[in-house]
Amino acid sequence: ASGSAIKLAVTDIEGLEMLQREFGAFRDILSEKLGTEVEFYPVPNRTAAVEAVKSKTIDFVLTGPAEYVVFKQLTNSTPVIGFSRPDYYCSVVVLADSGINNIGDLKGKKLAIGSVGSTSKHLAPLQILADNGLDPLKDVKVLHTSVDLGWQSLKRGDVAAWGMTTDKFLKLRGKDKDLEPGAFKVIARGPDLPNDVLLAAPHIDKDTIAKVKKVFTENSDQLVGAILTGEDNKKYAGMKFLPSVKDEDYNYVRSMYITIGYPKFAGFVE
Amino acid sequence: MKSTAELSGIQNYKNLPNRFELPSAWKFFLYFLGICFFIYSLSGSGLSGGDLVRGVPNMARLVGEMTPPEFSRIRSISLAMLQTFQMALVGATIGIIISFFLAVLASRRNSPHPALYYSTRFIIAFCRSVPDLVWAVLFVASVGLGVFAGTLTIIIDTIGFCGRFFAEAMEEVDQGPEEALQTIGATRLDIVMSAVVPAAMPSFVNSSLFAIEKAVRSSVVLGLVGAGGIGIELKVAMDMFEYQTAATIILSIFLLVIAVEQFSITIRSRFM
Amino acid sequence: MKSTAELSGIQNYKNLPNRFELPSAWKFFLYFLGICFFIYSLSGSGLSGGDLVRGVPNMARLVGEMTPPEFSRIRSISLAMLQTFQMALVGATIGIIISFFLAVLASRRNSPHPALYYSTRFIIAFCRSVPDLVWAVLFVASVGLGVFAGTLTIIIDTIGFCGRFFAEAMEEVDQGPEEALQTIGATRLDIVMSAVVPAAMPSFVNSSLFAIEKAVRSSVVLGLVGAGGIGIELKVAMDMFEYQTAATIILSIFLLVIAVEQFSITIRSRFM
Amino acid sequence: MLLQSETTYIDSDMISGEEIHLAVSSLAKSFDGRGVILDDVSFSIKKGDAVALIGGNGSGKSTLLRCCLRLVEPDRGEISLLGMPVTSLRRSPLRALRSRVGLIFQRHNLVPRLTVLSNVIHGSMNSGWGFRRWRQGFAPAEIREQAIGCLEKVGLPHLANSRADQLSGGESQRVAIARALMQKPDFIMADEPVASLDPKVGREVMDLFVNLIKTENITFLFVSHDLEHALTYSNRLMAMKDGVLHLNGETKDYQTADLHEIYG
Amino acid sequence: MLLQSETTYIDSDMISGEEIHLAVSSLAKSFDGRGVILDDVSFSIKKGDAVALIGGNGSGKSTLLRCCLRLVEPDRGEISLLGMPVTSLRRSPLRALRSRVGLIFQRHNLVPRLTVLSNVIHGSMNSGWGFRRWRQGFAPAEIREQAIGCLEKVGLPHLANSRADQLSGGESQRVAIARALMQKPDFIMADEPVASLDPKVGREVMDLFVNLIKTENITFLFVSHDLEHALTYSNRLMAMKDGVLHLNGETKDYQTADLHEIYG
Ligand SMILES: Nc1ncnc2c1ncn2[C@@H]1O[C@H](COP(=O)(O)OP(=O)(O)OP(=O)(O)O)[C@@H](O)[C@H]1O
Ligand SMILES: Nc1ncnc2c1ncn2[C@@H]1O[C@H](COP(=O)(O)OP(=O)(O)OP(=O)(O)O)[C@@H](O)[C@H]1O
Ligand SMILES: [Mg+2]
Ligand SMILES: [Mg+2]
Repeated sequence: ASGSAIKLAVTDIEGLEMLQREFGAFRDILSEKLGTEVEFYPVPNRTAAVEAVKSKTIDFVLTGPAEYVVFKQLTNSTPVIGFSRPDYYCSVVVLADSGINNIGDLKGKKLAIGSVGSTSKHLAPLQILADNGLDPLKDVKVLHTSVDLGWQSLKRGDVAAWGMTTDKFLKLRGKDKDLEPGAFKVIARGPDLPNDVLLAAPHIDKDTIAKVKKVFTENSDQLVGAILTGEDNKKYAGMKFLPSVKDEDYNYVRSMYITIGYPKFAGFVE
Repeated sequence: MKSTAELSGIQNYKNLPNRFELPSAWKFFLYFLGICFFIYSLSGSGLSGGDLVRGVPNMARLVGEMTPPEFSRIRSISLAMLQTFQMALVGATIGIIISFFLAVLASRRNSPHPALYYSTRFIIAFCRSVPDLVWAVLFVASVGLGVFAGTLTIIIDTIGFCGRFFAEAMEEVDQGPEEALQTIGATRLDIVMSAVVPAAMPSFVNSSLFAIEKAVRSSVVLGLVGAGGIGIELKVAMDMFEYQTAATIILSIFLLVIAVEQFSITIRSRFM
Repeated sequence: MKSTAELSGIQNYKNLPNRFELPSAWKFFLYFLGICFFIYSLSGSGLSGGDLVRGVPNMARLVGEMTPPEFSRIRSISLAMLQTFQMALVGATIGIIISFFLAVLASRRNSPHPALYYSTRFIIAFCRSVPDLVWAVLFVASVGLGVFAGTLTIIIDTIGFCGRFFAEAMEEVDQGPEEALQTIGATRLDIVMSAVVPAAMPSFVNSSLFAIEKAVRSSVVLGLVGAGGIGIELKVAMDMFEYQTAATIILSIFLLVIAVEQFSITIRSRFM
Repeated sequence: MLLQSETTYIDSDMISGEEIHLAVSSLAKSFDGRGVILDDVSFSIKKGDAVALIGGNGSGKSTLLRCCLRLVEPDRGEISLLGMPVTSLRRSPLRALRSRVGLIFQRHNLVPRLTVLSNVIHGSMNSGWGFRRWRQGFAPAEIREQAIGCLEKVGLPHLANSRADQLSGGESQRVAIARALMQKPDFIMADEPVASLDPKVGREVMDLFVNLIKTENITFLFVSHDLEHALTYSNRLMAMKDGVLHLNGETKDYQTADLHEIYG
Repeated sequence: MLLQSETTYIDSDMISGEEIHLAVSSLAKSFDGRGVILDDVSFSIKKGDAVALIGGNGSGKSTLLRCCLRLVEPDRGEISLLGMPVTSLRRSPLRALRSRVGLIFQRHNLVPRLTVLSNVIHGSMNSGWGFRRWRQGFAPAEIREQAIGCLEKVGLPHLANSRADQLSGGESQRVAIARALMQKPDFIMADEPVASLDPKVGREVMDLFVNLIKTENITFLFVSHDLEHALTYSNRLMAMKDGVLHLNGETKDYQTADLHEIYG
């Protein structure tokens, strides 16, 4: 590790300012309990995070399941703590009056999803398609776009369906002033997704990892409370730390990579 | 005792004009402030030669991972490139035409009225100020997800750039021919079309072709909001750690940039 | 029977020169191809007046959501703006200095050797071709994220832009004074510094200040490399649907753009 | 043949009209850092006059001409040109006035990159045909015909298609003259119009101007450093020295020797 | 006093050296779309000669001078200038050669936006002081002193600090002459050097050149449309017509009348 301070990155969050807002309280408690200073290291995307781990500029990364698989494969990082959250699953949404009733009806239509490589916004929706008998690479036209624009496009009818994390969908549906909640229909839901995870770069020694694990198990309530001060982090409401997280827990995600056409991240899973 | 000036022999020289005009106290103060701010900024910019040198091996490793470029996905890359270029061409062309008219109004000497001058300057500056990302979001939200939103973004972007550079080019033109047409009793429009445009032509061509090139490059942003094009391909390649494919995409952008530049040089030489 | 030409009285006119030079068959073919491609591109660019009109209410709604700008976070926005401006200033200044030297080598008339000419053109074009996204990853791996990476990105970006525009400005300069210095036996460097630079100065000032302004605006990219600044604030504001805060940020960028432009006009008028 | 200083070409008595075409009173102009360039200049020129303006380098001759058309804003003084108060005109009447005056610039001021013919056609812009005068390619045949005619008067019809920035010094001066002729002006102001012309063409061009005075009844004001020309082709003569009008009278009253004093 | 065409100022017999300073043989040049501009021009000029070059507008005089310094690449022919084969020189010796020749351009070609003094100081760039000649502000005092001296020779020391693009026609021509003097050249080529000068200054400048011939033993080639000047200030006279050298001989053999034929 780099001298005294521990460098922590969160892949989902762009910019230091936002990191401070969402995870500032969490970091303070962590620093206090660890007795070592924890510094934020903002990364623009997971590619940068991987490179930063490779060049030993960051020590710990809090990241999603899809990213974990990539980190494991490319840097051989170790999972430390799982961030298990309830109702973390994905839905495929259409307009209620669109006449689309199941995934099969989407054949040849446009589907909006979120940013490339995201578990719940990219991999999971396509996996739902695959689980329901469509080949997401051939049978539908996939458009990557931002959450808000995906939502808008669905409402305008630019796309037939929208694949998204369910809590994001519910939040947008709740805020929407134009259409009633009943105007939308979920035609398929996926299983709960594996946990977000805090992982340690390969250059971190076992003792440090053990120490971190211990801090998390011993101060669980305090840390969860701190995480929930963030606005976006409301998605973690009801979460639990899982110190027993194992690599095999992510094999479902590995199969998703095969679905979206990148088998190289599927590892030893066929 | 002799003064230093006398010793160095300077007193032999006749009344020479000052080497430099000394700035007024007020200006001097402004310069001083400017320099201070720059030094302050330097400290805030994190420049570090050491970091740079230490980073070279890592950078080399990454570049190594990018070579050799991977051509297996060349078909879909070419298609995306073609689509991007089409959007860029159409968007930039429309933007350039609009820019030309705005620029006439936004160049001090050619503008029929100061109010028009300031308002067009404002419009152009505004097009530039709102970031691509925001325009893209605005347009996707209004005209829908797809190429049209991308094209509109490119139009606005081009206006922000070309509007300014066209106006400046028109202001830099030699005034002689303009004056000549003035004395003939030509209208401002006549003067612009007959004297200003021929003189500013090389500059127009340069800015215009740069705008097309810029539009191609800015498609990374368009890709983010689902307007298609090469941008999203690149993002996928990077996010999926296919550095060799990314290298192919970069290479194809590079080739396009070079081609546009060569085209620019050819056209300009015809107007020089 | 009389020919049409005779009827219309054209036969009365003396041997007038051709109105236009007819292009050669080969060129004509090229023009034709170009026009065809443009029309083909038009179809691919999704232009639709109807969509645009239908989109207006939506756009109005979005703009409505942006007003009134929300000033509660003005302090952190101002700070981010200052930091952005500092990085932009330093990065662009360094970039401008490097660009100047590269541009001398990249302008055909001033380059000491064709090989140098082509290689610098290549370097400059390359700086322009590699998207910011890729620079971000490269810098993370080598110098680490932060302000330094941001400044480096700005430097590269400025070289790509100014290198080209400086070179073009030098090529557009009136050749008379240059020739005069040539006959005096001045070296290429002397000529550049004494004849080319004074003539190209207004253009240099314009491009340079535009580069600074561009650097501020491209700070969305700086956000990408974790350098903080106003770009990431904007992205967060947009992602969090805080459109009113986004409006404040856009407004502050607009003010800066206007300020830089006014400064540019002032400075240029001193060099005109 | 060269030296005709004793007998002037045009005689003031020949001038019929008494109409004043240009009246300048107490004109003053100074430039920042250069001090006074024109100092209380007053004179008037009658319709049909051919006036030679001589004076040392930097004495303010060109500036005077520019002031008369308000290309340079005078600091003080009144100017009445073709009966109009130049200094107080608004944009559009000023344009109308300028269109009646053909000014031949010392630096020619042709539009580079365009052809010679296009440049000459520009001279007809005062007749307000809009885009049809922007380029020779758009111009109606009769205008192109006229332009060729003007080029013939200055002996350059064969260069109609050459680029204006590739001409020799004398050629470009002649194109500037052709452009002014194209204007069909009531008043021609010419700033050293034959300085770059060879002696033969120079005489031809001056003859052309004098002919225009006789046939078209225009007024002609020309600057020249060639004293013979000044004495030969004018009926009135004015001389500037350091921004002040030193001589102003009938040409026939002056001898070459008198004029040399001006440059002292 | 003006007409001295009978007695030339300089006599060929006065010329001491037999060294050839400029030898041109079978020089040819044509421009795209303009046909032949120089057609098989051959002549030679001895050290210390004062050669007048006359000819109609567009006859190729300026192009000839430009070819001699390879500002325009000739199509064919040999040029030997100050003993060097101009057409085959590489970059650096060509520069060295050019530095010994002062060329005064027909269009003056001053650097705009810089001061007059800076422009004159540029003339000393041939002595290779690098950046100290770029602007007057950097130049050592003795160079500035010399530049002021050159400006004095053309009568403009008071304009040293003016901007070069705000000068009158004659002033800018004189600055161009001062710049050429600053070069301390062995050979001066002047393209209509006094066309914009008033008669007095014009004579002074020509006297200055002639003096340089006598005192510094330089060679002088000048283009002029003023036949008196051509006859007065030269010992050799050449005349171009349509790109061909028509006359080439001792000035004293020609009368004004002979020369007029050239412009026919
Ligand atoms: N824009 C300007 N700024 C400053 N000084 C100027 C400007 N224009 C002209 N001058 C100065 O005004 C004086 C008069 O200039 P003008 O061109 O009228 O002279 P001129 O009589 O035409 O001389 P010439 O015979 O050399 O053409 C000159 O000394 C010139 O340097
Ligand atoms: N770059 C060029 N391209 C085409 N034609 C040119 C170019 N330069 C000069 N010419 C033509 O060559 C001819 C000779 O030009 P040059 O300047 O040598 O004439 P000159 O004898 O100096 O005439 P003047 O007495 O008018 O200065 C002219 O007809 C001119 O139009
Ligand atoms: Mg003048
Ligand atoms: Mg010439």
